[in-house]
Amino acid sequence: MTMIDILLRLHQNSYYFFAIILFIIGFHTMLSHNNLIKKVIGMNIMDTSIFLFFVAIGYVNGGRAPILEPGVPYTAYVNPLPSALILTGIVVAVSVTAYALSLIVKLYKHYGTIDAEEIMRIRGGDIQ
Amino acid sequence: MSIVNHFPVLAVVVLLLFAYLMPLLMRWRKEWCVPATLGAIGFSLIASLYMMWQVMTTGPFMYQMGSWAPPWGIEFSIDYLAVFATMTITIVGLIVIYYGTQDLLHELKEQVMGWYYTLYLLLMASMIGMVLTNDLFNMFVFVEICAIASCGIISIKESRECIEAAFKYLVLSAVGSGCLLLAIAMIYMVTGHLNFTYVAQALPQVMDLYPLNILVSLALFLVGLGVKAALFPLHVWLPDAHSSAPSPSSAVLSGLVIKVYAIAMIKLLYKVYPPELLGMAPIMNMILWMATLAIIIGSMFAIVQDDIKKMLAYSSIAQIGYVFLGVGLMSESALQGGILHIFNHAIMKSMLFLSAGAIIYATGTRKLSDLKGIGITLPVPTIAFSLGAFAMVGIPITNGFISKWYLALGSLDVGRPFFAAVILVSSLLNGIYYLPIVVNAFFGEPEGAVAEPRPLPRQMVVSLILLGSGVILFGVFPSLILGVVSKAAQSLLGLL
Amino acid sequence: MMRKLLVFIFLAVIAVALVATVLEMPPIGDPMNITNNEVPQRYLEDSLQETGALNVIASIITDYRAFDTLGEATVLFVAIAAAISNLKAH
Amino acid sequence: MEDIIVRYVTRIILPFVQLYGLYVVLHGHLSPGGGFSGGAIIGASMILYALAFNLSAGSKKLSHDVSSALESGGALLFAGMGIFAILLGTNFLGNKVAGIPIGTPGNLFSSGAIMIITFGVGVKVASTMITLFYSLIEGEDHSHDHD
Repeated sequence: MTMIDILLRLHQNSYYFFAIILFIIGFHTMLSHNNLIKKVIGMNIMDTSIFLFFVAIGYVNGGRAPILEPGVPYTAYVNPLPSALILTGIVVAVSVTAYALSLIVKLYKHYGTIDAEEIMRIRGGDIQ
Repeated sequence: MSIVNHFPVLAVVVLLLFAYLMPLLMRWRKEWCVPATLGAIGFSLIASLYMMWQVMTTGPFMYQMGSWAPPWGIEFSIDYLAVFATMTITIVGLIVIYYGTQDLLHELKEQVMGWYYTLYLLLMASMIGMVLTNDLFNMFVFVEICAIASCGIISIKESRECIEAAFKYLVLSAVGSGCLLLAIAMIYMVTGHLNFTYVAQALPQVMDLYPLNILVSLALFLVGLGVKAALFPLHVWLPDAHSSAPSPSSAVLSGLVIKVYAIAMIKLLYKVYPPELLGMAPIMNMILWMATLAIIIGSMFAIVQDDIKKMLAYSSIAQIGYVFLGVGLMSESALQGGILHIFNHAIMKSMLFLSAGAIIYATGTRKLSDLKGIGITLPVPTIAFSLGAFAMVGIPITNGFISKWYLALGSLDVGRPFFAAVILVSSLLNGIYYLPIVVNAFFGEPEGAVAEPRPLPRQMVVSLILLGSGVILFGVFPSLILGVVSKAAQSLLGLL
Repeated sequence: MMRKLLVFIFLAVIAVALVATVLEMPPIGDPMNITNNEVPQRYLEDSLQETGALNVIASIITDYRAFDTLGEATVLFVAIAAAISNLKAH
Repeated sequence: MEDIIVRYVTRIILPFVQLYGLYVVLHGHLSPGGGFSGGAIIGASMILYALAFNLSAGSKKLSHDVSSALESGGALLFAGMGIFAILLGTNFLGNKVAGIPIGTPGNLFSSGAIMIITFGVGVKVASTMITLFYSLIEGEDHSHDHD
């Protein structure tokens, strides 16, 4: 594959490509930040990128949203299955976020900081 | 249509229903919480035993949600592996929560007791759903419930270590879930199906068109489920989480939860991905090496621990390695050994954690070096602990011996005696860290709190005796469980 | 510094693998894609007779795949149980 | 917060927001939306009320007991519809096949179990949002909530 082919291919599948980029950004946020809230934000970016990826699978060129109208003949609709699945996925991500935030509230109360390294330091100190 | 036809779904839904009812009960009928929990899990146990009987007599069957045929609706597949896993989950879960009704009283605050039962029921329901389901996305949903519920039963305890451990576990398993969802998206993109059976039919046809997609999805599944199952390089969350949690939580997390993800992995590897693909990439070899490292390194870490629960947690990392060793060897006896080890380790490890919990309850100490002479003052938990230790080492007449025997046989079958040697070495390592504790406990001079322990409640003693007799029973009569295990292994390998 | 470099290498490896996968994926929006098989076709054509809902997505999440949605409601429930038990316990 | 403009505007738009949320829930089977989006709108309206006025005023409108009962109730309604289908003689969560009348497509009261399930999910999501908001914001201060 030449460079031009690769670029054309990425252009054609740009949603997938940018979803992957977002995934990497989210992962990077999770790995490189010590602030726990930022970790949770990174987690959300990651999840959102996967939702974008999944919903993009269901698109059909020229398709409409799958809301039928009685009496109107069948036209092109997008694939409804990925959208329906991602509705579930979004709720899952929201639940995890809510629970993670409640844990951060408690962590702040116990350690007085939301910095991961600081917490590690305090823990290491009181165990030995 | 009688109610028994709906046992597959009722085994999950009755647990969910009681979990939904629990907040109402704890507000207005507090004393009903415990019987409701025990009753719901008891119902699931009956349902799973009935399903087991049904599968053993008439063969595997399917249950379609809402009567929608497979590619459109969700279905449960009740096969040998699923009924085996359901039975393990419900039996061990029932015994652990029966123990917990007493133990939790001193570990948790009174106002969160009801929430503990809610989370426990949801955890049980999600585990049963995960092993029964035959749909990729449905599996993801149950994985998520299981992940949050298992963090919940850690963070419910009143200590800052628990919250920190739960947060680490939650973030890592969220990364794992992200990988799972991405893998499901890739599978769906190239096959157009989510049902295991249909995906398995479609994959060989599209394998040449999109090889990279399928391989990356397999790698993502391995990472996603590996994080949750604490497979070796991804195990970093486990020691903290399993050692700081309340004892019943530790028992159920170590005994059941990590195994359930291993079962999901077995289903994906053997039922969904075509064998040609597994030959194309060294996935199975990778799993084998990760398992070997897990067995050796987990045991080594366990040797240096002085905290009883931390030692057990590190030993879990080693034990999940055995399960994956059985998965990776791809021979009938090894797969039997791996699946059997799921059951055996569930009994052994929950018994070890519960007896450790009983010792902590009675004496208040978690330090191994303080437990001299505890066998004289607290015979039941110490004997249970010793039985568990013997089973871990793999001494004959305990059930641990049987599964190690099958694993070793399997590795010899495929001509890889190296892995049999690994099993032998790890048994020695297990002996190094378990046997001195046993010797110390029976031949030491009790002092301090160990000399005058609190008396143990009846529930704790009964649970420990039940689990201990299970260790002996399945060690002396392994054929009780081997029937379904060998059927499961044969059907996974396509020999049935 | 060392850690940053490691993170960078790790992410670069993942990115290259995933982008290479993107190059291989079927094009977005092509009606001939394998995902547009009999599954969405039946959802779109028959859901009106089979479930009576105009919104096909609603008919999928609350009828064809309603068990997923039960799981989803349970995820919300378990999140709230975990969060409240955590906040009350301390 | 003692901001007269925020309070006044909130008081004006709140009924419309809640009505819209209810519309989205009840028309889940006819138009875009459904239990989750509608429930989130209703939940957000209650959160807006609590933020614009104060927290105790908000919890007076919807006590912890009620929101907890609604939460369990929504989920129980959903699972109950599934069990109901079993009682009617089909598999769990059957709809038309179980003989639940699906009515004329396009009417408000149509599509059988879908509408009831959507309503249950809407109730569940709304009360979950409110409960999560309160438990996060109250933190340790739940002395009045001991039951």
